[in-house]
Amino acid sequence: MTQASAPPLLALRGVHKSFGAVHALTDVELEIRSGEVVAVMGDSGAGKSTLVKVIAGVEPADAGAFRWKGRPVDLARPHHTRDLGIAAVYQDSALCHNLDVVGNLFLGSEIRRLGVLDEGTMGRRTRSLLDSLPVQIPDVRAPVASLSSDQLQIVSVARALLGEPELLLLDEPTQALDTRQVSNLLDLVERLRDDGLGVLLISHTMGDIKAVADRVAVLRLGRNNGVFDVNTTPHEQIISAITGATDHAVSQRTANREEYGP
Amino acid sequence: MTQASAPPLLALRGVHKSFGAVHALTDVELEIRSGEVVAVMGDSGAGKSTLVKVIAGVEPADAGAFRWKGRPVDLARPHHTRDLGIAAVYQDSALCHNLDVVGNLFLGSEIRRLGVLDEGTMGRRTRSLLDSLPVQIPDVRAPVASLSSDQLQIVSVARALLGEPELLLLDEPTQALDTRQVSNLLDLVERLRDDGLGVLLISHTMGDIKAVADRVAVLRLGRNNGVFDVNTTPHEQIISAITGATDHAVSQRTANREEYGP
Amino acid sequence: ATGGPGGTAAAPDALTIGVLLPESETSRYETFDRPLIEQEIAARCADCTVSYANAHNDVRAQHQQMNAMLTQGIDVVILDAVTEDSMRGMVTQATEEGIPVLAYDRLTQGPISGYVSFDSDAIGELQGEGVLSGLGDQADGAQVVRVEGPVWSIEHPAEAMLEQAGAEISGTYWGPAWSPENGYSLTTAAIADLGPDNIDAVWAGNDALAAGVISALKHARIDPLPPVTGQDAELPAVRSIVAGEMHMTVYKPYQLQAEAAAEMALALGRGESLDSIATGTVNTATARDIPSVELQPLPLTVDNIEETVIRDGMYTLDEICIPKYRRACEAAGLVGPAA
Amino acid sequence: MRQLRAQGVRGYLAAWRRRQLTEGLGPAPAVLALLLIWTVFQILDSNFLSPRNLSNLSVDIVGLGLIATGLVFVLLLGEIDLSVGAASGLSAALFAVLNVRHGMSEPLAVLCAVAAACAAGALHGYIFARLGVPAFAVTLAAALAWNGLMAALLGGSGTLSFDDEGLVAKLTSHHFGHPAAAYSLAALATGLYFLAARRRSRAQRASGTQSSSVGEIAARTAALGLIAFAAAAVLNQYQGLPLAFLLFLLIVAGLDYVLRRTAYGRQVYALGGSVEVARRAGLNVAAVRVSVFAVSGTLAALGGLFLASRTSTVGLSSAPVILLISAIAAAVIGGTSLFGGRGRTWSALLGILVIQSIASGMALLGIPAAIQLVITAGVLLIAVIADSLARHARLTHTPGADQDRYPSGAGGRLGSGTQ
Amino acid sequence: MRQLRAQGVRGYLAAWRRRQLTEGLGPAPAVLALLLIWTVFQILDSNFLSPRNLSNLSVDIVGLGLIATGLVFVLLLGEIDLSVGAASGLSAALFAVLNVRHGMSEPLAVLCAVAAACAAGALHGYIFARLGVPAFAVTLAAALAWNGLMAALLGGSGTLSFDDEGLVAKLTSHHFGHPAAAYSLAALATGLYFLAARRRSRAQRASGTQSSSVGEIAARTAALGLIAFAAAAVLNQYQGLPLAFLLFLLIVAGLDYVLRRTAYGRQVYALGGSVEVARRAGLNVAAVRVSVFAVSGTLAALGGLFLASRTSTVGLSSAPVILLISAIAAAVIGGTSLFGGRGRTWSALLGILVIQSIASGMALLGIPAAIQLVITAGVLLIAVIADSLARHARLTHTPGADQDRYPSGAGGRLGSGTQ
Ligand SMILES: Nc1ncnc2c1ncn2[C@@H]1O[C@H](COP(=O)(O)OP(=O)(O)OP(=O)(O)O)[C@@H](O)[C@H]1O
Ligand SMILES: Nc1ncnc2c1ncn2[C@@H]1O[C@H](COP(=O)(O)OP(=O)(O)OP(=O)(O)O)[C@@H](O)[C@H]1O
Ligand SMILES: [Mg+2]
Ligand SMILES: [Mg+2]
Repeated sequence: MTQASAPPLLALRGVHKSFGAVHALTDVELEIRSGEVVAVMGDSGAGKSTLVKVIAGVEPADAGAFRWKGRPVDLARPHHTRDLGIAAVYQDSALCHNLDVVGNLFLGSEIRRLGVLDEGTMGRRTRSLLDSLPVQIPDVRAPVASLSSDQLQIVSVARALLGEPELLLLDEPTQALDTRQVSNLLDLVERLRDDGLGVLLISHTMGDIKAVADRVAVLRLGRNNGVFDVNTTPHEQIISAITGATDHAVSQRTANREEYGP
Repeated sequence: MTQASAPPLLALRGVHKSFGAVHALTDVELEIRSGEVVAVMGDSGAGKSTLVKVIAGVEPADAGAFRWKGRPVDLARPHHTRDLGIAAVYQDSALCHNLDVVGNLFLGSEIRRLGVLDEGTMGRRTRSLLDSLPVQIPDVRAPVASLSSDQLQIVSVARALLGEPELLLLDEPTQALDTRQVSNLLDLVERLRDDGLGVLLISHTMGDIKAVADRVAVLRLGRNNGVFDVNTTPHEQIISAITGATDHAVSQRTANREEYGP
Repeated sequence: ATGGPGGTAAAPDALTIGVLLPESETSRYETFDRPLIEQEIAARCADCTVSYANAHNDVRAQHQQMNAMLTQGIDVVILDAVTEDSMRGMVTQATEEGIPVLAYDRLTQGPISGYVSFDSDAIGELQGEGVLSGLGDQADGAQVVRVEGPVWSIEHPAEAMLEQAGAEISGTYWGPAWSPENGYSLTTAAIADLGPDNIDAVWAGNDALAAGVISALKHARIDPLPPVTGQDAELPAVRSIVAGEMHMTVYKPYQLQAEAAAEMALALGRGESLDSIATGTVNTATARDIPSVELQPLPLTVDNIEETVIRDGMYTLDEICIPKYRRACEAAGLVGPAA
Repeated sequence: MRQLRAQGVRGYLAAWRRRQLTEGLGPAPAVLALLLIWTVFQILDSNFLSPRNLSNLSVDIVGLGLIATGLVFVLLLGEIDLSVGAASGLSAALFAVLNVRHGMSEPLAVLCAVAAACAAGALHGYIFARLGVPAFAVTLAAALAWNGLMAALLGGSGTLSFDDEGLVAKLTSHHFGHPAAAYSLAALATGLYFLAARRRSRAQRASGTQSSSVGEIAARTAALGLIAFAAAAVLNQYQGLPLAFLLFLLIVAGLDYVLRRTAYGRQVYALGGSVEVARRAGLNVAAVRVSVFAVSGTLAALGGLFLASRTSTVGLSSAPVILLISAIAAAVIGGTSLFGGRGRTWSALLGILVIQSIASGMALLGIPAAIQLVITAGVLLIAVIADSLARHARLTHTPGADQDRYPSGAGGRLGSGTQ
Repeated sequence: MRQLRAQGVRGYLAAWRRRQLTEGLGPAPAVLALLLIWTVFQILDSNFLSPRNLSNLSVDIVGLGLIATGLVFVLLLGEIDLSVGAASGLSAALFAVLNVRHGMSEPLAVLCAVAAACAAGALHGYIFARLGVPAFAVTLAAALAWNGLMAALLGGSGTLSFDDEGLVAKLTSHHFGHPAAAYSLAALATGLYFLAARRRSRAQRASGTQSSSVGEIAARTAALGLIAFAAAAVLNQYQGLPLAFLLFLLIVAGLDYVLRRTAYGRQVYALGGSVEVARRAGLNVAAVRVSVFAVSGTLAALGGLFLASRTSTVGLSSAPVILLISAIAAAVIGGTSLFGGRGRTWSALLGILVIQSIASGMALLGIPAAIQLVITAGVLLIAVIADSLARHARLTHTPGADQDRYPSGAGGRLGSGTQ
């Protein structure tokens, strides 16, 4: 981990985002440092995916201050955030079904030679990147429409890693993967963290988070509901933050609401 | 609970459902009895929502045998399953944004008088049904586009209850609800169970399931991975079934994989 | 068809004659010109065949049709071009391939070998005379509405004639097509514009427009109808004239035109000179001294139906005097009182 | 708790805004446009608002208005039917050929022509609903085919006239000359409106919803009555109530009733709101789609007969594209959305009044036909831009309406193409 | 593990099937259709395959072919441009008016005409991309407007002729008479194809993918060479290589290069695959859309000039709807999908050959124009139905492709309208 005195890789303050009358994010703040994995947890609809999209510039925030390595920045456009060094794997990890794997990986940042696509180089780089990831993709010239769901998921991850980002946003990246693949992916996250990347990881699975995350930020109904150190906080406390058991005079029933817990 | 000797309300055997190369459901079986709440749990992408859609006739199964009260039936069309007495709240709980609450509730089963919509009766019935549900909807003539997300969720629930079904399928029905609303909804589920309905409840929240479910059926990568009695099975066992920790020579890391649990 | 099968190889008298007509909105082309030309050619040359195409007002279609005919190896073309100058290139190509082109009805640019048509000045004069005869002694100070299709705005001889007689063209309405709908909507606008009582005569560019004009006047409850004139002597127009709703139309005896065309085409196909047939010559922007036949149109009113369209066999009495017009026919003396 | 009866102006505005959200822009812009157009043309040409011209207008709108009414059904699905112009021409031609050439009686020929167009519409609907071909592609091809068929039917002659005193000709030429006719229609319309409004208000009260007060209903009825009686008075000043206009009103009112008060109409709206929701609710999506295209074909045929009726002729020359564009423009101007689910048949009436007023005014001013085309196109463009902007406002100001339009909210694993 | 080099027929079939999945139906059906059409017409009329007719065909396809090429760009986005027919007419009229009436030099007038159409296309694109109006609505309105503008430009007579020996007339009348011209073009095309194929195969090998063997490449090159030299021989038998055909080939090949080998082309395909994915990847969606409509307008203008060049006349009379439908049919027949993301510019060449062969054959057989319309419409309908069914097969046989089409997979809270 980096020293606490260095400015965080990315710091958000007072982020608001509404879709019509739905307040998806209200006054959210978050800090992510280099060499750190921050998990974001929260119930369905808590705004986790929206947070990722705001940071990636895909759904710009309505209000909020962003600092990148201490410097104020504007995260209003996807290609702008990519240039900063932010990359994301979205929950729906959508790809262009009519392009091949290489085309999808390099979409928006094609390698050109003399103004023309350099398919050779792109193919080689795709090949070597995919070989380092937990799911095998035999043919990088296959249209992605012919891939299985774990392959699709991993192509999305590869796409994010391609630009060698400094901050990686992973929105439920273990979907559709089997146990061994999940384990490999988490190994990869740790490796990236050790290489000095900042990682924001969204997951419902406490086990995954315990394994790789340093801190957990909890969102509840679009608002911050605490940041916890994974190693020192009892998980019951995190779960109450997620389910909101702390912010109400709890009823008989809600006392029982813990997710996958006793 | 009804006696075990009566035929189950609904019994599925050997259900298969693929989307192209993705096998969403493989050889799934399930039984739901009247006066029983069966929870279905499973990781993201395990096929839970697909199961609900298959039962509701919205995405007919590719293969499988269905018995309704012991009698073989075909669940290939939504209006057919509705006539049987099956109603569902879908995970995306989609509504027609351009219709009002009454229009959405009665869509497909409008009350007519002399061939003409009987708005008065439909309005009254909507009013009285909504008043029994945990989220307030002041104006049943409001276009649903003007409702908040908890209101939308509850309109979907009301829509399912309207036909006085014998089997209710609830796919993550507590989304977007706050703690008190969740609690009220679970009370409602218990009341329905006590009235003799069969309920299939999908949820990620162990607390909710412990509170109302009788049995838990676990799906894993589209296959049955065990049915457990909620009251007698240690939750660790259910969680291993969900995460698949039981079906692999577990790695160091996967041993840690529990969702929201120690 | 340089060396194609039709021209040189076959018997000299077995000619293939291409007939290209421009449209079908006006009924004359399909109802008269085409059958008459086929008839006249058959009458003069039993072994000749006619290859026919109608361009439906589409320049490109006509181009392709003529190209197809050249590919097939026809010997002569009778061409009524969609527009005056759209077939110039094609005509040049045909001539280069040794296929003579006879311009029919409309003078076509390019090296054409002959031309047969009605005298357009005479048509214009007949239109003017028709309007004036309709107005009778009210011509001085009369307000005439002119309803036209898409024509190029050249001086029309009738304009001067009306002016001379003291009649005023109080409005000229141009429509995008020669159709009854346009006649109707233009006249409706004219009525709203000028007032229903200020229309003393309507000069319509052709019979299709005139039909719409009459509908519009009747819908506006203008009674009695002002004199309406047209052109082409189409069957509905002849009936309207019998019924007294239309005043006159310009009658062009298509039979004569077809005869001349057949004669000229066969002569061209046989490589003979047109001097014996032609009655004069015309010039175009691209060719001079084209041998031509210019025929005289006739005015058609209720008084000369028998000696024009009926005598020439264009329409029979039965066609004109359908039950609805029986009475009018009796009144006009076309048929005797019903037995 | 049961109801929020916000009173007075604020409540009224809220209700209006709510209606705007469900029903798109609604008729307000069209009404304003109409007032503006009438004022401008009346200033430019004092004959514009003469009883004669207004009476003519009331007949002239019918043909295109019926076509536009059929299009409203298709637009409610969020689809388009580019074949209506050609279908209207084809059925008019079919009528004329059957009646004139084959001596079929007029009523029978009308029936055949309308049935053929209905079948053609159902065919478009089938290819769209069952084979999955985009509606614009089916109907574009159909437009060309029906056009060709019409030409083939009319054959050489190109135009065909039918009896100008017959049934079809009477459709536009007959007027009910007695003043009582127009006035009683006005009275009837006003009365029915009042009854319907009171009924709706009662139903709203029954479901515990804010309902219009009696005063409000009375005021609205009075306003409608004023317009109705003024129109009747104007029509009576010329030739009385035109049959065509009466039929048009009856058809529009009848179909509005079908759309708003029957289960079938509810299904049409539901499909325009969300096909998937409708499917899950057990609606027979394909059947509704086929039926809607059949309705569109049928009304196009009726419209074609009214258009032909004015001149008692059927000709190739009338350009179906202009009919098509005017009809789309009418529906959209009147407040029916291109994006489905929002609109009423009345919008066709209102919109065609706007379109035809412009056409009539331009004709009076002697504006060349070419320029008229450009202006009609401009009107359509303005209407669709306004509709699109209104929809955008709806999407960004209401929670999640049409969320699927912003595919980021959708969970498709592989991208989401627009089309 | 790095690569699955399945050899022989099985590997080849797998590759073909894979290509079919990415690129839609592809050209195979069109090639078969072409062979069939040529055989049938040759049997019916022995002049059909005469050098004269084939040479004419090679010139006749150019105008419509260019319009169809522009449409391919729009179809790749999954959108439609209904204005291409009108835009081509407008720019031809603009050229003629500037050149003939205002005495502007031909090259300058061509430039102005093409620039105007390009601007018009960009305008359509802007209204679609920025204001959110559906493309069909924008371009439908535009079609009418440009038509009206064309009529206004041409004025009363509706036609205008230009110098039939001038630059524009030469576009279709000039032939390179020397046999070497056609043969060297054939040789060049074959050679370039070989180089491109070898290069692609190398790139594939570099990324560890199954690549075509040298033998396979050689076989394919030989087949292409055979066709190319046969075509050259036929053309040389009549008047030699037509300038128009040469230009058409160059434009199609050039634009294919742009689409397949540049980042811009990749963006066009990506937008056709998924707008949302493209947006997230940081592409400037609106800019690509505007540019594509501008390309469509530009090519429509060029096509219009070639069409006018044939007759040295610009006239109102040729119906833009027929141009539009033929162009759409050509693109779709050639293998470009209506649903976006699948297709190549070569499909326009192939498709227009089919369309124009049918037209030419029917003209030779003297089939009436009305029937020709019906047949053209039928061809379009068959093409779009085949495209739709192929897409359906793709969706149900490949995992989750176009998942958003089956909205049950989408997570929109409120319904998902189609449109
Ligand atoms: N594009 C959109 N349009 C409208 N509302 C949206 C949109 N995207 C998200 N929302 C709403 O914003 C809220 C937060 O959604 P978000 O997807 O961020 O939740 P989440 O925490 O990622 O949930 P999950 O765990 O289910 O992925 C929800 O109420 C959702 O309905
Ligand atoms: N309409 C569809 N088309 C293609 N694939 C689909 C479709 N619906 C679901 N799938 C796939 O089927 C699998 C099971 O999906 P399903 O939605 O049933 O999972 P789930 O258990 O409900 O997950 P979650 O907890 O995220 O809701 C997934 O791989 C999904 O991608
Ligand atoms: Mg999320
Ligand atoms: Mg689910």
